[in-house]
Amino acid sequence: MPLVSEQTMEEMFENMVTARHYEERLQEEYLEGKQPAFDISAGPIPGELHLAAGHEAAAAGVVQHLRDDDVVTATHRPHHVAIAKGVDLERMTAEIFGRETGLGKGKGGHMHLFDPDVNFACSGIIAEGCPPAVGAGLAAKKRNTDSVAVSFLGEGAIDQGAFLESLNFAAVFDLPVVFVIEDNDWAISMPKERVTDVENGSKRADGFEMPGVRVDCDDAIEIAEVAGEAIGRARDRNGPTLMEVQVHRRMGHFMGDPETYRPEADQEAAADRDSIERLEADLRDAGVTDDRIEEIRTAAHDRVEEAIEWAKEQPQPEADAAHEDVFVNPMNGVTDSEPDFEAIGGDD
Amino acid sequence: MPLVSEQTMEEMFENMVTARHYEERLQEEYLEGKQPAFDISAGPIPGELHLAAGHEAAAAGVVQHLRDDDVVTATHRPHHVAIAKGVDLERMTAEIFGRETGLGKGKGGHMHLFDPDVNFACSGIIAEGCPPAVGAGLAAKKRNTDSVAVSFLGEGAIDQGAFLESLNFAAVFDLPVVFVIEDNDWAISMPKERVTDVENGSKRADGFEMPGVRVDCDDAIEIAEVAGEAIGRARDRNGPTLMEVQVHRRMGHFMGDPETYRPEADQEAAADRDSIERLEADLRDAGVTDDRIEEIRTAAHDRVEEAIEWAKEQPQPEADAAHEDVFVNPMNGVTDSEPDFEAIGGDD
Amino acid sequence: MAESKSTRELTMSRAMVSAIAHEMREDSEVFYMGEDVADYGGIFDSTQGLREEFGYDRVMDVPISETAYLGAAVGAAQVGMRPIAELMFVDFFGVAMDQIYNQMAKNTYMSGGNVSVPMVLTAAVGGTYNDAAQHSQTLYGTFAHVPGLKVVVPSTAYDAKGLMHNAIRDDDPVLYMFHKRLMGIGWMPAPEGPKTPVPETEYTIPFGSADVKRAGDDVTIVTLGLHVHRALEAAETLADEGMSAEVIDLRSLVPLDTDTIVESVEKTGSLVVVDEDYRSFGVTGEIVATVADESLGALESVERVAVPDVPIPYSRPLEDEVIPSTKDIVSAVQRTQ
Amino acid sequence: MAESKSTRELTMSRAMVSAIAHEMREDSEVFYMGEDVADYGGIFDSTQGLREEFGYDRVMDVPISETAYLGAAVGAAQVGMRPIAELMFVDFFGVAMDQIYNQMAKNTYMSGGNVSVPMVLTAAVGGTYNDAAQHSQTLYGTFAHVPGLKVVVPSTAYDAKGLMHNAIRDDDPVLYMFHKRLMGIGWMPAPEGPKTPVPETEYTIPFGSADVKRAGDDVTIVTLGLHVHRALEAAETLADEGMSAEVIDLRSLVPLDTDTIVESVEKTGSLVVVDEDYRSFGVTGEIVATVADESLGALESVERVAVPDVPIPYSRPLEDEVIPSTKDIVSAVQRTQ
Ligand SMILES: Cc1ncc(C[n+]2csc(CCOP(=O)(O)OP(=O)(O)O)c2C)c(N)n1
Ligand SMILES: Cc1ncc(C[n+]2csc(CCOP(=O)(O)OP(=O)(O)O)c2C)c(N)n1
Ligand SMILES: [Mg+2]
Ligand SMILES: [Mg+2]
Repeated sequence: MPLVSEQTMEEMFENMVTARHYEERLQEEYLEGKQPAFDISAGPIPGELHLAAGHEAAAAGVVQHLRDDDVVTATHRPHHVAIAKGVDLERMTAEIFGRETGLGKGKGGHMHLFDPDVNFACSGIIAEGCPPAVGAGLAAKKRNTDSVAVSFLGEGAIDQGAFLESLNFAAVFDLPVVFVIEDNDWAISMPKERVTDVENGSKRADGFEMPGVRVDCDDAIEIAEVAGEAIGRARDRNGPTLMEVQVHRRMGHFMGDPETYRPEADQEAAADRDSIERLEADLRDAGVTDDRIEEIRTAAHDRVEEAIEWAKEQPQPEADAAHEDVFVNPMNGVTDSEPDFEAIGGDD
Repeated sequence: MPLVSEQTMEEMFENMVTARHYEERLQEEYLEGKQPAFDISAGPIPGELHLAAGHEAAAAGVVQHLRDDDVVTATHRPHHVAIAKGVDLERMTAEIFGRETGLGKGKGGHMHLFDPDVNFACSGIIAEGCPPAVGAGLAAKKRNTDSVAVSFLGEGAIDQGAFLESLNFAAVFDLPVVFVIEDNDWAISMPKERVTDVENGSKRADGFEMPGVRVDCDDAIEIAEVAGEAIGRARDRNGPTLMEVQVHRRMGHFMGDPETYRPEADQEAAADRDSIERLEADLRDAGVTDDRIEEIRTAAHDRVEEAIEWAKEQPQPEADAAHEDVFVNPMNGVTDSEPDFEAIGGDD
Repeated sequence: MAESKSTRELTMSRAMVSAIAHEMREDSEVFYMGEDVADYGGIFDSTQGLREEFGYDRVMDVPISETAYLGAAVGAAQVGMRPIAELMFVDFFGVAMDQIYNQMAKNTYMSGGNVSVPMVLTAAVGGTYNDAAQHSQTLYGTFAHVPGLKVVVPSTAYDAKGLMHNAIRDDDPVLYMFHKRLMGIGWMPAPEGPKTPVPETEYTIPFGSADVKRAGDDVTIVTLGLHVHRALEAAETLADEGMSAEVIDLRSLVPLDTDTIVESVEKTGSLVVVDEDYRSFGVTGEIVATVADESLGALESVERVAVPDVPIPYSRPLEDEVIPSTKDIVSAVQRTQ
Repeated sequence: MAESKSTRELTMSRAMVSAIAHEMREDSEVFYMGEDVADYGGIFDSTQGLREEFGYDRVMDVPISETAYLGAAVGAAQVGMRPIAELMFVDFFGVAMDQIYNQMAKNTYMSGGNVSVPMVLTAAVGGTYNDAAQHSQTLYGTFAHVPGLKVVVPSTAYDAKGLMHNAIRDDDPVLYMFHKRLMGIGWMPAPEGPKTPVPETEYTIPFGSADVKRAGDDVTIVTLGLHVHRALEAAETLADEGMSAEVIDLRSLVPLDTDTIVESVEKTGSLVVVDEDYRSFGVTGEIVATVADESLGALESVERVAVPDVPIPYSRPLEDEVIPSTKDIVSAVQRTQ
């Protein structure tokens, strides 16, 4: 029996085509609003937008092993991971469009998506999600559950203290955490060879007594196999793993990135290696019919279109809402149970 | 020819007995002021005091390879390193006694000793000295000199981001930096096995493509040999090294530490293994006479006594001086060369 | 006497610990993390006896990785645990500030209130014992400036316990800053005031409720932490001179009890703000501006007493010069009259 | 015309770069470090063309290790080089704050002036383009509160150049905060004001010299950065209503030019402080308190206009609500009259 079942392959494929189409549509909406001249604050999706086209296999392959109670922290490039984790697509889209019914009521935006129902979060600072993922693993251990936590990061994040400290913390307490490096070769304009001497990110594990593994291509099936082992080990309380996956950045770092620093050959190579096409071929090899593949694609497209349509119909937040939600309990709200008692200046 | 000459052995011995006696005297002065009840802010030396008895070999063995233009950053436990580096002993002592003629005019205290003449600095935050040492190495490279930088840290610091990021930075730019971990088994009350899984601190190097070496005992000669290689490599522009030395904490973490957390056997073992006695034996084996050893000891004692005596005669700083030295150039002082020119609201 | 059965005099550290222990007994989701908090019992006695009662699992020593363990507390809190994480000295915040202010403080807002971070960050603050520039700060202003953290500063054992109960039960992130000099540590003698009778029962002191520690008519002294005691001492001296000073202990900076301050200044006309933090862009400026905002007409005179924008120097005469003394407070009050 | 030969209109980013390039030509010890500063030329055009002229060695891309590279700048500065290190967004300070405030800012004082740290830390600040809570802050107050850093905030190309020359030549550590919206980046349209004529020659603008960007009699508006331009726009509107507003651009927060502010308020009687940072415990409080300290009697009315103690929200109507607009300034001024 193959490690990755046909059903899993289909699910991964569905996640990946959903993510790809989703981001193509976001890109359209984003850029449409930036006409005639690119103005980052214009249009229906303002601000920065980091798309993950070329990373989908990493998300699909890893996350399909997770349950809703497992925690995932993703990066500034979060959509593919969110989709694989089952984040509410409509509310996520509404958030990206800055609407009132978005996951964060329009306060977070695309780098700050929180869906507590499926324990998903992401953030905009490099390696910032590593410590909270470790904390989720710590909570699982303390509560004696078999939940696990997965922290995604880019290959550019392997030089950041938050990641490195987290490796040690997870290792020494044997926490159920898997770190997944999405290696797309670039950190904005900086190629990985220029910022570290290690052959690849999984080597960082060597300095922390942690297993480190790397998947050298964005083959969803291989990723799923390797991730299955790592996550299984975490679930069985055998400690953390550092895992790296080679992915590809098919676009600029963010929308609007001129990529003048990037050799054309590299851009072309990234375009050529498409993990979705590869998985589609694998599906066919496994006997999945054209019709079934088309059915998955169509369903994914429809789902994306519906989410975007729904989101665009949602109301903008009221300006006054900006003042809410700093605290869940602004004036503290805990009933004052202070006894009638004067410790200083009293007469007792 | 042995790698470490008799003269070097004598110099190391001198540094080590100076440091040991110096700290014994500081301890006396410190504790005397804390009578009858220990009050941290009382006496001629107030505040925290971290003594390095048992660490001397690490400083002597490493630093004897350095020149004045080489930069050293030490930790909260800095005296032995400062002495080996040739920091002005009188002004350092005056600083520890908080006097006006101290290295920092009484502003820094024992954790913040700066002697730019010999390029020595230390600081009170874990691993904080690593990045500046890396910066000194970077400066040497940019200026095309053969200076090197050495950053000392405790074994408890190997989990701190500042250290870990510095390893990568030094490695990727091939900087002339040597990191020296003084492994005394303890970080205050935390034994090293409880805070990391690696067998020893030099293993951290494995995750950064850097050579990592460890000296398993505080044998000054062996330390000198290993450090000589590392520093030589740095000077020859062959890149950084991570080096760990096993030392022993003969006292509490700071003066006043009850050490109730520490097994007696461990305390005794630290007391038993004295690197100074060991080096003294080595000196004798090498044919150095009792008289010569006594002479070195006496000279060291005299130097320490003189420095302490001098320091205690120095004036306390004037209160007003507290307001000075935030900037070397408080009101900026750069001559205002602004042309007569109105960019906004002007009529040109 | 029923009274004596239900209260006893405690040091501030014992009062804090008693609240923590109570909450740990009641709620298995509460745990404590920090450096030297288990066997050592906290460098400033903040966890004395807790490891003995609750074991290493709930009173956890951690590696010297503040980013990792403070961020881990955020992660554990977000899945519903109630961690208390200790930063041994607040001065170390710089190695972990991103987790504190970009996650602990902001995740609630960024999630539109869908996520809460019910954790307490405890940190020792303050000088007066010659520990120099990297171990003596209060940094009250730095943290109160960051939206999303509740910032609490007890000055007595009684307040410390009630505020700690409240902090642990609060669903929002709380920064609980305890002044070393007030803790009653054997090797750092505390002044008279912080050791107070403390009820054995649990009780909460709500945040945003400043406490009038001494009532007066001529001048309002607003302060917090250690300086509550210096202000009370100054008020004694001033009383001898016939001046009646009201001393307000803020107890929390966020939320800030503006009403109590403004009411007092409307009564006295004079405002003296006393702070152990750096003078500029901090607590003293905020309190003065708040009163100016709310009741400019009432403000007849103003004085700010704080550290004069220098790092904390080591040597005794220098540190004494920059940390506001009782005498400095007396002089400032005199200047207002 | 001699004039037209020696000046030309520049965007703020070009003006900054021209000062940096000049200093790099003059002094081989000056170098620039940061993320994406070499081939990219700086995400906000802060280093456009520098790598082409000076090569990778002097315009260095570094790993995403802010603690390591900002600390390395401190170390290089202490041995006499003059590094300029860029923090891409000031919001990232939390990962490296220890090196910034415990070393860069304090080493001079702790060494009794025996060590100097002649480095410049540049950082992009500000919102208005929906980049949300982790990429939109100014944090002026956070940094001005820390003793030991000079804190500079240009609002025009002309000022940006003179302040940058000064920053690089200063023997003390300088934090140079440039507002993204003012830079004149192709993808983020700047308002009218920041692009100004700039002399080709070098010149320095000393720190602590606030600039009266518009003279007026009825009200003093004190501000900095982007909000200088919003205040000038507000002043135009107010002029139509017959109100004459003086607009003071602080240009540096440390040192702070108290005299210029106080003189102006003594003339106008009304103070409106406008700030893009969080309201509490920050710039607005400090300016109000400074005037209250120096000249309480002159102060007839006060208004603070700042971000209302919430993280910066993403969505356009929400961000617009919290970042002070020209209209907010106009209203605040009207309330003072
Ligand atoms: C601490 C910090 N430094 C810098 C940045 C700016 N930044 C955002 S994304 C990025 C590159 C990240 O590269 P990588 O981790 O490889 O992820 P990728 O964008 O390639 O997916 C940088 C430098 C940041 N967000 N946080
Ligand atoms: C960032 C930071 N965290 C915590 C501390 C408090 N602290 C001072 S020394 C110390 C233990 C250090 O242990 P180690 O590095 O092994 O050095 P040793 O004291 O054993 O020489 C700790 C935790 C600090 N100074 N800085
Ligand atoms: Mg990348
Ligand atoms: Mg140690």
